Amino acid sequence: MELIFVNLIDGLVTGLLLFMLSAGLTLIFSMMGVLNFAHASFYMLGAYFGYQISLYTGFWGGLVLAPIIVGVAGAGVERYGLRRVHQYGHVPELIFTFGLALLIEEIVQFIWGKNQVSYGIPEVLQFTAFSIAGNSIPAYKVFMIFISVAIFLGLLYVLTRTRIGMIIQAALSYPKTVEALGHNVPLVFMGVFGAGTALAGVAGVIAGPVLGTFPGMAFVLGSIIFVTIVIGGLGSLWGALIASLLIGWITTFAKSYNLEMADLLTALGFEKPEPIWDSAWRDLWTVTSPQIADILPYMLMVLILIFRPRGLFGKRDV
Amino acid sequence: MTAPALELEGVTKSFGRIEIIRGVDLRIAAGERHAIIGPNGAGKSTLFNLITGRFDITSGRIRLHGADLRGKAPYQINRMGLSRSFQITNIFAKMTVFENIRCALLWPQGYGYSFWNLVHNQPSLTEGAEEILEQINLTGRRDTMAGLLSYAEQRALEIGITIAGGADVIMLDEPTAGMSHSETDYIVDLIRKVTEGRTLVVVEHDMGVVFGLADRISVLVYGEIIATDVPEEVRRSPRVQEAYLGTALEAEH
Amino acid sequence: MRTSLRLGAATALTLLITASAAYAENIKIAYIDPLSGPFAATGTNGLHQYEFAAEKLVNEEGGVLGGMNFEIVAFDNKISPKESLIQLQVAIDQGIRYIVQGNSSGVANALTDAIEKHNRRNPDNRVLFLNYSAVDPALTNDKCNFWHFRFDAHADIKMDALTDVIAENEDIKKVYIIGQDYSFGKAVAAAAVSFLGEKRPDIEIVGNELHPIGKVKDFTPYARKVTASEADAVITGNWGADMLGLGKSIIENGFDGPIYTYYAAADGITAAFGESGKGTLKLVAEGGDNPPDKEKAQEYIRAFKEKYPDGNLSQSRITNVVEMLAQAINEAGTADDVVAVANKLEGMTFSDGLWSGELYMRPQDHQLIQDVHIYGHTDVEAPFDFDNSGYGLKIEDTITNASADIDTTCEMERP
Amino acid sequence: MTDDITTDPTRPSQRMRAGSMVIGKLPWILAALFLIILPVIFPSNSAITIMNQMSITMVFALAYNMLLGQGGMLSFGHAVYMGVGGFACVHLMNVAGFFDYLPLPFLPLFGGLGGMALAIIVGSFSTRSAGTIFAMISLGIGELVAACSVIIVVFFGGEEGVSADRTLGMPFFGIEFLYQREVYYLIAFWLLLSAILMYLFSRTPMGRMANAVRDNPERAEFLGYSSRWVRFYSFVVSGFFAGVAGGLFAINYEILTEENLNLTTSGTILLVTFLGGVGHFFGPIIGTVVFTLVQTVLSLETELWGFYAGLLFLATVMFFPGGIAGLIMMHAPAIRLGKAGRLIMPYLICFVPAFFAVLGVAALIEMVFHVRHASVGDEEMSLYWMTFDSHALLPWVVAVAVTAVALALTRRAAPALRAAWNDANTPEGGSA
Repeated sequence: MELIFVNLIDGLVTGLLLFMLSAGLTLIFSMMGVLNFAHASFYMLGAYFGYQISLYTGFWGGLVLAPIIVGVAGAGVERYGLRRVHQYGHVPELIFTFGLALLIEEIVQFIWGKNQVSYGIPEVLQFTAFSIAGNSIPAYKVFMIFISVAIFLGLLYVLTRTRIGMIIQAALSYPKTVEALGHNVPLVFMGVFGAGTALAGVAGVIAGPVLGTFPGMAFVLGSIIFVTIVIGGLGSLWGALIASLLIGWITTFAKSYNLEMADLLTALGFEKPEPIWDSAWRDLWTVTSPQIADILPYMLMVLILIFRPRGLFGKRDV
Repeated sequence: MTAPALELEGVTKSFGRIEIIRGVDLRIAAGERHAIIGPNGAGKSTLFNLITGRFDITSGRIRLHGADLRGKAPYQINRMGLSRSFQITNIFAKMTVFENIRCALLWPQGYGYSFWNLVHNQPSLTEGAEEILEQINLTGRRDTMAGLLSYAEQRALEIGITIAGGADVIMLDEPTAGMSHSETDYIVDLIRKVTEGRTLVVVEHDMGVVFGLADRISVLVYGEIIATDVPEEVRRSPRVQEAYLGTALEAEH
Repeated sequence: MRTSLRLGAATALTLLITASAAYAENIKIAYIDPLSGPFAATGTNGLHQYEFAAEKLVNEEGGVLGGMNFEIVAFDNKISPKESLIQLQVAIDQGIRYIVQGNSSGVANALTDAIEKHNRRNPDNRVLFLNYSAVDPALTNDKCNFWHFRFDAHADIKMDALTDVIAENEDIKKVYIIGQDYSFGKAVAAAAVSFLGEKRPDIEIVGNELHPIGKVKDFTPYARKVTASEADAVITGNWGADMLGLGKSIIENGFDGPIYTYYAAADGITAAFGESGKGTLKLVAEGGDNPPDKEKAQEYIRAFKEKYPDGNLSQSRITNVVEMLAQAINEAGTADDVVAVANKLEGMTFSDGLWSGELYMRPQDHQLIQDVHIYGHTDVEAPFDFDNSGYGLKIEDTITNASADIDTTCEMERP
Repeated sequence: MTDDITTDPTRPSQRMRAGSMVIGKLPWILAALFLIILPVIFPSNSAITIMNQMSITMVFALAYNMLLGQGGMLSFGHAVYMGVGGFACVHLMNVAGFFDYLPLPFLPLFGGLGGMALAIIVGSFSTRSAGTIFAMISLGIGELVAACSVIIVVFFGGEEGVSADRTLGMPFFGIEFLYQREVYYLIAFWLLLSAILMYLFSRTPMGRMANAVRDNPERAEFLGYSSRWVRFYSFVVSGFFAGVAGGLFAINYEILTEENLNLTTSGTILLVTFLGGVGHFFGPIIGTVVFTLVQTVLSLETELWGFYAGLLFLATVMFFPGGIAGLIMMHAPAIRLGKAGRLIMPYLICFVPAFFAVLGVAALIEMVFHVRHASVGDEEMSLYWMTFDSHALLPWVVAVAVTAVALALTRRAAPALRAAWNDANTPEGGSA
């Protein structure tokens, strides 16, 4: 029972981290139609900048400065790269971000080398916040939860209470009409891209110390954030939040509880072939939920796309 | 011919709680040139899209040569002998004019999804397409990319694609929208020429266009047909004048 | 090795004509391992160790066969089996007769298979495969062949040694096994279960599970399960980021028993664990102590760290490969006839290498029999630490000539 | 008029007529001759190995472009069809009773059938719509199959894959396919056959409608074609040829692994195809040649090959979205006007310094990298067959100077080139 609570917290941390990435991506994707493959690369840049700055100012300086730098870099990419490619259509845009992701990984290796850098948790947060049945919850995780929630509330405020937020919301629902209203759409795009990448940067700064800061960190996260926004539904910040949490919890629980395919198959009335290691179906029979935990989101996405292409909360088709 | 070419019976269509088409009955005989007119927002295009299977009807019945169209996808309706054009030019912009027409000939000539015939080895396709090009006066632009044609030429091509398949019911959605007077006259002549001997349904906003073209006219206002008659009678009908011409004149001035 | 030419006074013209003639008499060894991509760090570090070993242990000692030098030629396989096979072909075409590779058993399987076929089909330019690190037991069992030699102890041998140590530790009653979901992870788990069942039937295996390889972002849920199972020890074959992630999560979650590992050292892992791994992380491997017993080994490490301050001398088997190959070539009297070299290599006993202990290349399966140690992660003074972190490995237990009598299913066909 | 092989023939006119079919065959005959003499020009085994790799990738890239270029479907998981076809083939090669009687050259056919079977299953639900839904389903399926490859060991062989021996098949006219060269001709034959078939496919009613559906699915519906089925059939045919590529891979490497299925391979083929140019039939072929050389040859020269490859892609997508093929075809109007010759000199004047500028920039990058990452004391580096001290001042001065001068020369020549370009594309005696 206590374990369930612990898992809920763990899943929440994972989910909120995903949310910080998917929130920016869903804004970018639904407004500009750009499947930004490099989004996770900006997350990586956030972690590396955070690390570099933390060498001089400590962790907190990195937390403030790194996302700003990442956001500016993102806006620059939009202004001098994407905008140029935009005229050719969506596929070239996508290839552009694809190539950008490759390039950013190479640049990171060029500057910081190929090994994991020792980017650590700040001293003040190196204690156990509380324990549940022998499972310690580090203070840093609590801190991550607070940061993520604060960012979510901030986003919510900007989107629903400010003028720029209104424009963005209008652009989410009716991408083509905003220009007609006389707004400077290129500027809005650049701003949204910069803000979205800055969010990814924040995620990188706070995730880097716990999940490791290494050149492959973007690839590990890579496509899962697309899955999140597709499941959540385009243009829906709430959808992104719910989908992130859902994925966080599904993967956490699938890892925590050893559900075995054999049990399921037996329950369905199949007979276990004996001896199992000679059977052509042995791999199916021996599958357990931790083995497939991290591919469950992909299954979910395919099913959702087949049966409900607009996603859980989307207002329009993907 | 016993069954009418196209028959609508109590057709309604709602989007959410709003009823756009509120019970339309219409019979169009084979070989008739029929025009549907009405003010903006009357539901002309919606009705058009219902007939061609782009939208599903909420209730009622649509029959093509006596066969029910309910639940049929656009391509199935097309195969049953109904062809349509679009209000916004809808051609294959990255293909040549010739290829546009040839694509329209593939299914009617029975090529289906075949991957064992080479299109350029089929004289009937080439000749058929060239014949259509001749009819729509685009022979000179044969190898131009369709996207590079002038607007009037694109509209002509659109009509060419629509009639190419040899469908016996042709539906044209505002074929002269956005054209100058001389261009309009040109297109109307073209339509008259190429739909010889077929059933024609035209949706038009511009009344002048249809008076010279249609055998009968239906007036659609707020999702209902308020009159169906020969052009002169429609023009004279006080109800039509009140409901349509008034608003139309207002809208134009 | 390289012809050096200081630019200072040289004219632009002479720049263009730098000689490669010096390479002519070299014995080339193809190093096929990842030099780009996610495993580039390990691969690059390995390359440095080979280059350094060839230079220091062979070339500076006068070379082999009366003056021929070893030259390591690097081929980037991007850890892809396909690329490895292409690079193998390129290497063979350059007249290279010795292939070394170590990272990934998948690549090793592809290479040994391809080399076996190549040697059968092209008797005129056969090559030898010196596997220094791929530990899938199949390579010297079902899939063994005459051209493949393995210098690392394979997964079962290491597990045999590991379970010997566990068996003697009466405090351990419950063991949790976790690994990556692929052949090596499964082999480790299977070997652990079978050896523990044999040596300590009373030990309860409270968890035995696999997780997707390279895909897990957060290991916390697994760590929770380890804690919940009240295990006294954890066994894992994880490597790379998966090792680091798993280990950190388990330790952070309050686990303080031993975590027995295969690859929890160097390449940034030692530094990242730092203080937290002390007393908990154990590692099973071959090689020397830190600092090593022999003075020349200490010298060797110092020289290496001087040349590669950011590098780690993490794979002592690399010097074994270089030294044993040199001796076999000298004994065979030729470097071109690889069958003769292979015949000298199999059955060779070698004891005057850098590290302590005797090495024996078992002829039945071409598996090197050597001492296997259980190391603990602890403070180690520079330069014998890893990642310049002040932490490193010290020997806690040693199994001499580990598994010298372990069974093999190898049926080797000799030319 | 040259018979350029394009997927959207913008000026076919007379070519359709009987007599011109001879011209249509000429490129293929030349290609066949070229493939035949290639091993004579490059006889070394490693060259043949690289050519084999190229040929296999070409078949795959052409199959992929059937989807992307002709059908307008963007797939992130196309490697699985090639992989499954290849796995089907290695398993067949391991079935002794069957393979003993199967001449090896027929094997790719079975690979094709394997790829096609999977494409039929996946296509049945993924081709309902194009665009993002299709792309995301392909990503999900790709990820699932790749993950299955390590879980379902029976079929995919886990991490070490499944290997086989091609020489165990029935000898084909006495050829046992022991040597790379024999395999080369087998692969070259299949490359040519597949390319011809795929080209002809684009000329069939199905192929034409695939283009039509790509441009305007709705219009296609009103021409009697279900865009879903058109997409489905394109998808299945593409799956077939991807499977053929997988079969060739199985023959050449005699092993298939998880790598043949994963997202990296799928992403690579997307880049290859795009680099070559999706708008033209021969685009993927050029893309394959360039990319394979970058990956296999450049990676021997520098660790930073991935960096250069990334830059190349970004440059392509930003400045030449038509890919290399698009770049080549840009010259068609000038050639038709007979004025292409006027471009040669301006090109030389502009691109020779540009070439040196690129080399110079690359040299600076390599030097920075060397200074930053080489081991202490290892101060000498080799670049462009020169060896020098990367910590000395002179090489830096030389590199910076060469780069700067080359860049300046390029800039100076650019306006002349632009003028020449405009001139070459303007018909004589009047403005366009």
